[in-house]
Parts: sequence; C-alpha cells; structure tokens
Amino acid sequence: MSLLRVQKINVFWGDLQALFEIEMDVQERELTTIVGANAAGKSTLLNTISGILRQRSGSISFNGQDIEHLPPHRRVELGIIQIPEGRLLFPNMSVEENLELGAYTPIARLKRKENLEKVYAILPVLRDRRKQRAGSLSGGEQQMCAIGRGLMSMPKLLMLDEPSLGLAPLVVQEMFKTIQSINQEGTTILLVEQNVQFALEMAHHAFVLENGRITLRGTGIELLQNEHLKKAYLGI
Amino acid sequence: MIIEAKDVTKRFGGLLALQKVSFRINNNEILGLIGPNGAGKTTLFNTITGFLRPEEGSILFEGKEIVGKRPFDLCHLGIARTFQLVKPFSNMTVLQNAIVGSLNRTNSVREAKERAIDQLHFVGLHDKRNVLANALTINQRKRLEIARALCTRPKLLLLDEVMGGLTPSEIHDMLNLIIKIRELGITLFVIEHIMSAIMSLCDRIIVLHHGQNIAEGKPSEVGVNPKVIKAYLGKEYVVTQSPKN
Amino acid sequence: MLKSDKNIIGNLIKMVLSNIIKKDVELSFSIFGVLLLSLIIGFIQNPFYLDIFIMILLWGILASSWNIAGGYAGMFSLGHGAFIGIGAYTSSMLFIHFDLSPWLGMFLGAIAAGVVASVLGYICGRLKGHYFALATIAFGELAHISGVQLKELTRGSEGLSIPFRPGWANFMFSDKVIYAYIGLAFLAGIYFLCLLIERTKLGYYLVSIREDEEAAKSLGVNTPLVKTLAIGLSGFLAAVGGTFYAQYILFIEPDTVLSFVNFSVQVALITIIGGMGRALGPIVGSFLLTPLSMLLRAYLGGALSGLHIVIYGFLLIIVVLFLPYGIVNTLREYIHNRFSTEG
Amino acid sequence: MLPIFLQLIVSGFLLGGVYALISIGLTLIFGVLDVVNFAHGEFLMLGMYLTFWLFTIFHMDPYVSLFIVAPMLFIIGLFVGRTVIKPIIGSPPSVQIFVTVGISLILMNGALVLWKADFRSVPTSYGSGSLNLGSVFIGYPQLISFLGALIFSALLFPLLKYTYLGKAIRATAQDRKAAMLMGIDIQKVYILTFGIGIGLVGIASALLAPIYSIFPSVGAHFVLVAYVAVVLGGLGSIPGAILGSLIIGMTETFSGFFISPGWRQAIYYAVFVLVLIFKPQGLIAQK
Repeated sequence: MSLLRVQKINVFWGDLQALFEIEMDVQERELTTIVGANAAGKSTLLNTISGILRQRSGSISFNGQDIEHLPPHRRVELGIIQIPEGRLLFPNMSVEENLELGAYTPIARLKRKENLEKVYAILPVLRDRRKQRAGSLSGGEQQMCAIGRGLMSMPKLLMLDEPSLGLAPLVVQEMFKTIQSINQEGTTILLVEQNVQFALEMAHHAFVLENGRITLRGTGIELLQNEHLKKAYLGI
Repeated sequence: MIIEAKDVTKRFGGLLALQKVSFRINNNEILGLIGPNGAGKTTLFNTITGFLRPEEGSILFEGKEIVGKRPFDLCHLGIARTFQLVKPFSNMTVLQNAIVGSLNRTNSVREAKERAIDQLHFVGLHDKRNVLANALTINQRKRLEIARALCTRPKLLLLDEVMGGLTPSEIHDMLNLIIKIRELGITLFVIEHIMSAIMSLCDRIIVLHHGQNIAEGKPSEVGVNPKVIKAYLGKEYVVTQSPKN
Repeated sequence: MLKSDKNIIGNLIKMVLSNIIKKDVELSFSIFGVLLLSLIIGFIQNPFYLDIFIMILLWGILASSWNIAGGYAGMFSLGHGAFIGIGAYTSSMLFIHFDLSPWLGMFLGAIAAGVVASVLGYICGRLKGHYFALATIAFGELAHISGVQLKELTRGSEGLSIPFRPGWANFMFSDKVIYAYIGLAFLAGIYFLCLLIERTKLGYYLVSIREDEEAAKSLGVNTPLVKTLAIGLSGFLAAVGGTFYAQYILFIEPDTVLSFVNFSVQVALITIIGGMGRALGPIVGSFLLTPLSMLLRAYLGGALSGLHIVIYGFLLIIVVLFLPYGIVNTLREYIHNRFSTEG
Repeated sequence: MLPIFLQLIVSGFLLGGVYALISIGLTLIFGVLDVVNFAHGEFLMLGMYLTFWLFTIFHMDPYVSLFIVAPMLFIIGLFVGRTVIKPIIGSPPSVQIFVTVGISLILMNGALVLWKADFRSVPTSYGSGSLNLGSVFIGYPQLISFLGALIFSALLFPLLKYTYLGKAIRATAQDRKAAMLMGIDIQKVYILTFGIGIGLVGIASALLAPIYSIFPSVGAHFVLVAYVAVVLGGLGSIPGAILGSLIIGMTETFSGFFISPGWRQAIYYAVFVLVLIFKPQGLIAQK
C-alpha cells in the first residue's frame, strides 16, 4: 500500500501558484524520485509534505491518516523526515549535537544512543568528526551529517532535497550508494534530484515535475528512456 | 561590443562564486546565461550592475571601466536590470513605480509620467496603471519590472529569470516582449531556466557551472556540448545517451 | 469700464477656482482647510482651548518633520528630540546671551540641526531597520546628556527660562492668538512642502527607498544622497518646531525638548497613528492625540499623569498591528475602493 | 594611582556583571526571535517595583524575593510573548520597533500612574556595608549582585547546552527551518525564550533593587546600556553580551573617574554609534 498519498495539491507563493493539482503516491519501502529543472516546484512539494508550506487545497495522507492540517513538528513525530536542500545543519553546533537534535522527538529520544551507534556504523566519517563544528565540515561531510541527522529522527519516510548539490562527482556516487543502502534496509525514500541519471537508475518509481505540474510518471527505467525528459531539461 | 568582462572573480568568504569569468556582449545582441542552481548567475548580474564588487577582473562598458561604480551610477550610464525575486514598490501604484524609473533621465514628473505611460503601454500594463503594485499577478509584476527598467532608458538590459513561474502562454508572450525590446535597439543579457525559451530566444549563450564559464556559443552548439549536458544531467547521462544522438 | 473689469476679474477667479477644484481636489481641499482653521482660531475664546489648539499645531509641525524621513523614506528615527532640542536651545541661547532675534535664531538653529542630521544620516544611512533606530536613540541620548552637562550654555537640568519681552522682533506675544496664527502658518508651510515633495522627484525617490532600497538603486536613485537629504530636511524642520515650542512655552529643559519619550517617541507615534508618508497623516494624528493627552492631563490633573501615554501605547500597538498604514491611508484606501467599485 | 586603577577595574567588573544579566536576555530574544525588544528595560523596572513592594509590605529581603520576582516575570514574559510578540515575529522592523516601544510606553507610564514618579529605594541593613581588600572597597550589594549574576548566567549555559529545551532554543536561533524539520515546535520555543529573557531580567531586577533607586523610567537607562553591550558583542551572541557588558562596566567607571560622572554615559553612547557604523556585526561576531 502507499505510505504517502498526495491528492490534488495546489500551493501558492503569495499570488503565484507554485504547484498545480499534484497527485502522487509513494509506496512503502520503495525509493521514489522527483526530477525536474530548477524552480519546477520540487522543493515546494517537499516543504508542503513537511508542513512548512501550506496547500491552498488538496489533501495529504500518511499511513492512512490525514495530515494536511498538522503543524510541521507533528509530522516529524509521525516519521516524515526531510533532509532539506542546502543541508541546513546547525553550523555552530558539533556534529554530535546536530545528530542529537535529529533525535528530538519523544520516540527518537528513547533510542538516541542506539541510533547514534547505527548512524556512526553507516557513516563512519561522522564518528571521526563528532566533536567538530558542523559549519567547518566539507560539503560531502556536511551532507553525510545531514543524512545522519535525518536517520536519528527514525524516519518512516525520508525525503531528500537535492543531496548532490555542490558536491564533487566522486562524493556524489558514494552518497547515492549510502542512500540506496538506507532504502534497502527498509526505509521509504522520496528523493528530489537534479542529477537525473543517478536518480532514475536508483528509483523504483519516478515523477517529472515541470512548472509546478507532474508531466511524466513511471518507473525509473521507463523515464530514463523517455526522450521528452531530455527535452524538458535542455530544450533540444 | 557594448560590454566586455575579463577574468571577473568574486569570493564569498572561502567560496569562489565566480572564477575568472570572461565574456563580451555585442551591440543589440541577446545573450543568454544559463547554468544549474548555485552556478553564480545572479552573482554575475550583481557584479555587472554594481551591487557586488568583484575582487579581481575588469568590466568595460562602452570601453569604460565600471568596476567600483555604484548601481545608480551604472543606471545613469545605461545599464538596467530586473530582479529574480521581483522587487516592486508595493505601496506605490504601477504608474508611480514606472515614474521612479523615468526620473532617471528627467527632473520633471510630468515628463517622467509620459515616458512611464508609454512603457506601460509597451509591456501591456497600461490598464493597471492605477493599481497598487502589490495587487499584481506574478506575470504582471515581471512585466512591471521590465517596464520600470525600460523607463530608465537603458542601453543594456539584464533580465534575471523573467519567465520563472509563468504559464506556457505567458512565457510565449514574454518571449515576444523581449524580442520587441531588442527591436528598440537595446542589448539584452538574459538569465533563464526555461531551456526551450532561452534556446529559441538567444543569439548566443554562455554557461556557468560552479562559478566558471564552461561553454559559450550558439544555442544549438551549447545544447549538445557534453560539458553542458554533464553539468545539467550528471556525468553518466552523456555516456549512455549521446551515442544515440 | 470699471464694472466690466470687475467682471473679468471675478470670472477669472471663478475660472481659476473651478479649474483647481476640477483638477486638483487635494490642493483645493487643503487650501480650504487652512482657511477654515484660520477662521476657527478667531472663534476660540477660551484660553485653554486656544492652548490645546496651539499644541495641536505644534505637534503637527514636529510630527510632519519626522514624517519626511520616517514616513516617506522609511528611516525610523527615534532621536528626533535631538533636532527639536537643537532648534529650541539655539534660538533661546542666542536670544538670552546675544539678544539675537529668535526669528534669526530659529533659522540658525534649523541650519545647525539640518547639518547635524545630514551628518548623522550620511554615516548611519546604511544601517537597516533596528540598527538605524538604535543608532538614532543613542544619538538622541547623547544630545540629552549634552543638554544636561553643558551647564554653562544650557543651565543643565535646571532648564532655560526665556525672559518674556513681547514683541514681533522677539517672537513672543501676550496674545496667544498670534501664536496660533504663526503655528498655523508654519504647519501650513510644512504641509504644502510635503504636498510638493509628494508630487516631485524627491517624493518619488523617498518612497521608492522606503519600499525597496535595492530596486531604487537599480533604477538610478542615489540612495545615500537622497537619504541624507531626507533626514537633513527632517532635522531642519524639527528644529523650527523646537524654536516655536520654546517661544510659546518660554521654558525649555533637557527632559522636555531633548527627551526620548516626550519628544522622540511621540513625534513618531503621532505620525504612525495618523498615517506615514502622507502630508495629512501627522496632522490628523496630532488632531486626535494632542487634545486627548491635554484633556486627560487637565481633568485628571497630576493624579494620573502618564495615563495619556499609556493610552498612546495601546493605540500604537493596535494601529501598528491592525491599521499598519495609519488612519489617513486606511481611510483613503476605503474611499478609493468604494468609489472605484461603484463607479 | 595603582590602587585607584584596581578599584576602578573591580567596580567596573562588578557593574558589568549585572549589566550582563540584562544583556543576555536581550540578546537571547534577538538571537532566537529576531525581534529587538525595546521594552526590555521596562520589564526590569517592573521587577524592581515588585521587589520594592515585597520588601515594603512583607519585609522580604530582595535576595529572597528574587525567587518570587524572577518566576513572576517569566510568566509575564510568557503572557506578553504569546499575546503581542508572537504576532510580530517575521514582521518588518518598523512593526517590531513600534509594537515593543508601545509596550514600553504602557509599562513605564502605567508605573507612573500607579506608583508616581517618586524615587523609591530598598534600604537593606547591608546596603551600605563593604568589604575592604587592602585599598579596594567592594560594596556588599554590588558583590552579591555580581555573584548572583555570575551564578545565574553560569546556570544558563548548561541549560542551553544540555537540555532539550536549550538545544531547541539554539537550533531555532541557528536555523528556523531546520529546527522545524527536527520536530521542534518553534512557536513554543519563541514564547518560552521570550519568557526566559524576561525572567533573567527579573533576576537582575531583584539584584539591582538594593543598589539603585526605583522610579518609572529607571529601565530606560539600563536597557540602553544593555543595547550598547549587546551590539558591542554582536546581536544574538551570549558570550558577546557578557563581554560587552564588562567592557561597558569598565568604560563607565573609568570615564566616570577620568572625565566626569555626568559624561560617562555619553562615552558609551558614542562608542555605540561608532560600533554600529563601523562594525555593525559586533566586535565578537558569532551566534
């Protein structure tokens, strides 16, 4: 069954409509990806699911429960975790403090110690850096820290917004491997990515967002072979 | 050639936002500027228009060095711009917004008003002239930005994503508007994300990636440039897709 | 011949008047308003009401001066007491020590305040929002301390009494009505100056800076220069009001004219409640608030002194939260909407 | 000369310690809510009056009443935070300035209406006593207020560092969106932070009551000092606020001695304007 169901969402920035009648399902245990050019509305969609932006109409349900009126922190408690674009670490806190803040919700607090060890096992670089100020990490390490912080929240749905942004190609590959293995461990993932090739290869299902509308949907492989996709990106 | 930039470098703390960017724009040309998020496009606009001062490099406008000049000085010289996130004077009417631009070339409000009305006709906002700017739709706001900039009588106009957030038919109209602006003899430098639009519009395109100018040329050339495809779609896309083309 | 001449003149006046009314409602109403107010002055017999009327005009002048920087250009000064004080002290000290006519003293004080304000505006002009307000508070306090400490000049917190030697040359009068007419003349002068500003390049530039400084810069507005001009003019006019205050009350001390709460905050408050960025705003604000405070003070006496400011405080919060554009702008908008929907 | 120097340093230090308590609250509120609280000093005034009345009516020692005054101001802070401050978070500076100035006018003149302009004082038995260390004199109330300030600001650090509330406060200050994504209810954090900031002022007010006269506009002086300190240290920085306060304390005693007592405030206002102009991010910029 679908873990997340978005139905006929319309979102506005002031007077400007950013999302039009978005319909989307994310299946449990799958890796779903949303691709699309800059300013297509991908981040807006994730922020709406997180509750940071409010839809003007439409509904969102998670695990069968309507969540569109819950404030962001209640959604986090339900397990909807977003790793935002630009990572948004707490720059003046140590890596470990950042990770601990990931375990802010009551349930995550109980398993904080245990999860911290798990995160360090998956992302050993964080253990080496745990006393370091998050702001002083390299871009790749910051992204790992953000992923680790997300895992500390014990996500049922982990949403990643442009995790490859500003990273060197080798780091990008490593990071995608990490994301894939998190998914294989059983966490449902919703990935927003500009790096279309990687994202589609990994994805079970994918959506293409253009100008606030979903224009294509299908399995990752199907979309990878779609000529329209290239046109959407390069206008050729 | 109206403007020529050489080795423009801009740092923010440790981050190199622009690395030795060089380019030139010919008279009455439409030059496109594209690149993925965070490539430094708006930073480049800000350095050309005097909002940021580059650490290194020179920018010649009609043969004169303009690095170090302030935005309003540059506006007097004939460089105007729009902003990616539009900046209307919200509590002024559309006409008053445009008058502020016209006053760049005159001290008389009456004269300024005449020019403002002409430019509002030109962009199709004349009907809205007595409405407060904060009551406009996004499409109208983008047009107001353009009208206001045209009121200053620019020789070079920099457009920062004037098509972002518009519907396809609005984009079509906007493309026509930009072509009409060029017919007035104005040179245009355009940042745009909507590829199909920019490809059909521009005479030439330059591509920024991580603050570097990675490609330059006709739209048809840039579109098939492996470096550009890689910058946009990721490394392996080229490998698997390009043999088919 | 004579008759037809009269007719011609009469017709001319009619033509001009009808033209004004047709073309420029705001200006004709304003002229009408000034005439009406000058008529009203003649009818006020009760000295207490006359006093209220004069204070309304005074606060109208002071608030209008604040409006030029704070209202049009969005430079929220909380140190205008300093400019008012420079005006009041300059003219008074020159009169006391050098027997210089306060009319001339007023002019010199205004120049001094204008220069000081311009310098302040130039160096603090790039501070935004809170920081600009904080800098002007500190500047106002500096002025207050100087007023207290420079005892040889200002007699410190004892205050300065201005010897009462009535006469036009000395800008003091036994008959309060004259103060009322002079106050009205000053207020009308500032008001028409503001109307003029609104209709000329300067006004457009000031408002554009308030609305979006970056956009203004990109459209050729020399923002540092325009901001310096705005606060300079604002300080100049505030000092004129300061002299008027000194000549009317004949006593000044740092805790009044140089004070934060009494002057710096109140001039801002009157303008905000009346409506910022409109020539009429501060005047409407003063007509509402000044009588309120004076009547409260008169009827409650010293028993509840400060109550009027408590009420000001509540009004300020309510207006800022619910009528952020002030009374005049809200009414204008309402009238505009009604007219445009019906016609 | 040396003993005088020593005396001035010690006095400046003690004074700075108390200013620090006021400044910390101010900078905390700014750092988290991004609101400059122009009414901060009036809460101090309110606390001082509370201390005064507890002393006058119940003969309660100011250092005992601290444990009543501080929680009461915390609650007042929560109330004001919820009703007036919350709606202006994220509003333009003009709105924030004039709403908090409005609160300040109401409190200051409300006190004037209720309690008159008379100078009140809390005459404790130890009020004029002092500790003599060689040639250096330290007044008991000054010493106690300094120690009190030290203890309570020292308590604040572990609170912010180790408790979940403290972490939520710091997280919200550093990145609001990220804080929301961690599951932090930032609206609650805003109100609690405002309460804590005002509660700190409550502590300061009880500590200051034995030293200073109490009158309706007493807050204006202290809050301006606090602003100077906070801007010196960089708006939003707690260590900065403490350091700034100590600098201001020293400046005040030294300029009071070497220039004239009347001009000593002028010195730090001048410093303030200069810092605002040339280093608006503060001398020690870090959140």
